[in-house]
Amino acid sequence: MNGVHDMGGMHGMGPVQPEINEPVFHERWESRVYVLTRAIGAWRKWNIDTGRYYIERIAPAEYLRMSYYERWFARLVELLVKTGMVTQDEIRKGVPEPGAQKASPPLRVDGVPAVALNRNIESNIDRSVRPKFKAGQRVRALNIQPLGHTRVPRYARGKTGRIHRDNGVYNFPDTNAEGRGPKRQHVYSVRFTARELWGAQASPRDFVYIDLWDDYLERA
Amino acid sequence: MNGVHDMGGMHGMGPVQPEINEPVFHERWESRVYVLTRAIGAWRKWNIDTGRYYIERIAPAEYLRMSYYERWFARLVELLVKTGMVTQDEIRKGVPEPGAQKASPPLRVDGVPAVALNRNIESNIDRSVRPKFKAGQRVRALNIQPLGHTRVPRYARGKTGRIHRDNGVYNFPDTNAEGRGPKRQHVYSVRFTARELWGAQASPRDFVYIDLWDDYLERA
Amino acid sequence: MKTSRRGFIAAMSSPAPSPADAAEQQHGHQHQTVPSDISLRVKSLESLLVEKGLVDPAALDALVDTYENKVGPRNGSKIVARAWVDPAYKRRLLSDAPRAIAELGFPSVQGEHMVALENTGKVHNMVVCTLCSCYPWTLLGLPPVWYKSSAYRSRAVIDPRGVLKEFGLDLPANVELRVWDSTAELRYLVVPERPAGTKDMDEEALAGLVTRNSMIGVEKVKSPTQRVVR
Amino acid sequence: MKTSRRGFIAAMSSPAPSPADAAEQQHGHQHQTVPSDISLRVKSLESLLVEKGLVDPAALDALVDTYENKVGPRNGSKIVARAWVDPAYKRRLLSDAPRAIAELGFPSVQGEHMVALENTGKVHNMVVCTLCSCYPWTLLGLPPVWYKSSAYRSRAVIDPRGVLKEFGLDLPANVELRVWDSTAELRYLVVPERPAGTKDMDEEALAGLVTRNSMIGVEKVKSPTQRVVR
Repeated sequence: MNGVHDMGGMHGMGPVQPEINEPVFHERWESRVYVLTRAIGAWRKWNIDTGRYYIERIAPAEYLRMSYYERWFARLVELLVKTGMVTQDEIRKGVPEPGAQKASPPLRVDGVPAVALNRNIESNIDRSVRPKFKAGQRVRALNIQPLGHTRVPRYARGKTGRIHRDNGVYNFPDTNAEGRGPKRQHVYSVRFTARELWGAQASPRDFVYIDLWDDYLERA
Repeated sequence: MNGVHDMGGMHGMGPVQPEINEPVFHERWESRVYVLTRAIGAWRKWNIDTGRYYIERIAPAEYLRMSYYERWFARLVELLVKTGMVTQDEIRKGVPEPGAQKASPPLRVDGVPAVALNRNIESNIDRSVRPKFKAGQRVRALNIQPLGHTRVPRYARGKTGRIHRDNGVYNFPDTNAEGRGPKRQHVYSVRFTARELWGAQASPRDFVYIDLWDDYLERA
Repeated sequence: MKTSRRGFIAAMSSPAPSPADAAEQQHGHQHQTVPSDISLRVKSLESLLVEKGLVDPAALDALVDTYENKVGPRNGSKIVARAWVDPAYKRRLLSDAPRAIAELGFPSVQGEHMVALENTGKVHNMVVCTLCSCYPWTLLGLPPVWYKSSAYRSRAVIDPRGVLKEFGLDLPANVELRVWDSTAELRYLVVPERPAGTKDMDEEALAGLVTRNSMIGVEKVKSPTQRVVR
Repeated sequence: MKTSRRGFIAAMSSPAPSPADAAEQQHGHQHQTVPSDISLRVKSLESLLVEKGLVDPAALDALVDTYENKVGPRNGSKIVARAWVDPAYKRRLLSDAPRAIAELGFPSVQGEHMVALENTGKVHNMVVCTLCSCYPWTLLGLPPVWYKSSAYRSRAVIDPRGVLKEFGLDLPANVELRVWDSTAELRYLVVPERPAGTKDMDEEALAGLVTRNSMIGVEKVKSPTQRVVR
């Protein structure tokens, strides 16, 4: 979707403000939102693409107003209800509905070390999936406007670059986010000149590398 | 500027919600903000392009949060202070600084009829300014990323269309908004196919006409 | 009213109460229980500007009166009705709107920079301002909230047929759709199709049929029978 | 803290108090005088999820401990330091990062889908995720707020040299600048240049010089003398 999350190239967002001695979490609730999301993730009720999609679906005014972990909280509540893991009524009351069966969490404390540092992504090696392109070829990012989740940023659409590297095989976010299958395909690092992306005012020595899936590209 | 105000083509803003029997103003303060802006306009301390620019400069999160006339109010305050018509202290206290000279408003009640329905735009006929393009020519909207005010929407940049009509001569917003001169030039209605703008999924019978200045265009 | 102007906050698809909703509700309640902060701030600014002699209070009231009572879509309706009954006038309107508009006795300045667009069975025009809220207000009055909304501004250019459907207009696929993005000082007035069943109506009665939305191009003018049926 | 995360609300250029500022202040005050609404909501959700048996409270605490104390930029620093002292290792790291990272005893999963990018006097790499917040957290810990901010995400691709300047790095015009937008599952680790004046330092001491920001590519690693001077 052409959402406000797709903000590469926007102006007006102010200066970057690094913080000295930044803590990992600024407030306790932030850490709880983060680890609740990770712990619930162990139920595998949704995948990473769905997770990203539900951040993007936050209405633009709210998305920009919210802090990072406020977005995570909004997503968690939304997906818990959507997947039927909790009901709206339970969220409202903060307690399980009368007679609700108590589940057994798939992630226990002894499982944490294995899970906490593991991104849980399948191998990107799959000889059965053929690449459409190879390093050195000129490609154009398609001018498409998917209504759902997608990982081809607007600033790259219709722009021409060169395949820098074949990164191997990954799930296709556009279908995977909506449960329409992983549609595994090659992802390439594509090198674009800043001038192609932003016009003649850009530095001729600036380049942007974007990881793009086979389905986002055509020969140019 | 590539601001959030430049929202043509964005998704996620929800359904259009027409209101039955909508009043001209929903609350009294909205009407006051509108007419204060018009009445202060009679001082000619800023032009229409500057006025638009100062709406666009509202930070994106605030821009989306605010209602239409809240933006107008933010702009009015900003420009009153910026032009020195009032001080920040006066805004804060709501009264003129001690010893401030009382001005005489350029717009009096008897002047309202002439002003209220008049857009006050100079004639668009100026034989001394030659057009760069003529009807029927194929043109490309430049891929430019002006940091300041501009009226070439992002969704048109780099896209090719056809000159539909020469609309005559107008001030150039990019310079005029920042007091760098009106740089008067021809403005054309340019016809783009929806497919050029949005890709193959668009209807072949949809077209978008955009009014674009000479400086935004090149031959294609 | 709040609802329609907050359309863009209509968050996720699921009706789950999200923190966003909660924040909205909280915000809304505030505005109901205490005097609106913005209202007080505007009052304070107005009195400051009056005291400083920067604005004339009587002029402010006259301006409000003008926009609330003296301009409005009926000006545009008269032009459309004239075009419907007088083919020569319509030709003049479509080829040189400023002059044709001035003919009807509107101050000529009103018609300047105006372009009239004719809707037919083959071509449909609709108007948007994606960058702000440009609108032919000298002929139609101040724009409605939906016209200025993020929803309309974002979607009218990328999903115009979807937007029209929400206005109840299901445009046949073979009709050419022209969306006019008002990026400059040109202002666009759509001349909608004259509906069936209006042969016997006079110009004034016809003007009464013409809606504001039809002159923006987001709906058709309904025939009088349709109106009765509804 | 609020300030840095609200960078995007830094509204107009003039310091005039705008309604936006006022609204912000009001919002801020609320959160200071009453317990944070979001904090209560999170607590309530956590207790619900625990009661429903969906999460194990001990696992939650162990997760917090892991992210607060067990991952962090020092993992990345060790890899960089090894690359600095061992040219053969650096070659392996640049050509096959997952394997080279696994060599150092990190669980191999950590290194999967990782790409190492070498900064030199001729080529500078920096990393961003314009669409969300993708970051090599298995090696660098959770990303800092600035990395996740609208400011960085919007500007890193269109004004990378301007962003670097704000981090104190004025990149010479003749240096090639490569910005990596992490749109997929690849994660990028920048191997910064080894600074001057470090000939006599051992691997552990070198690792101590390597900053998180230098491994994102927004600053250089300072030489120990520079650090003293500051």
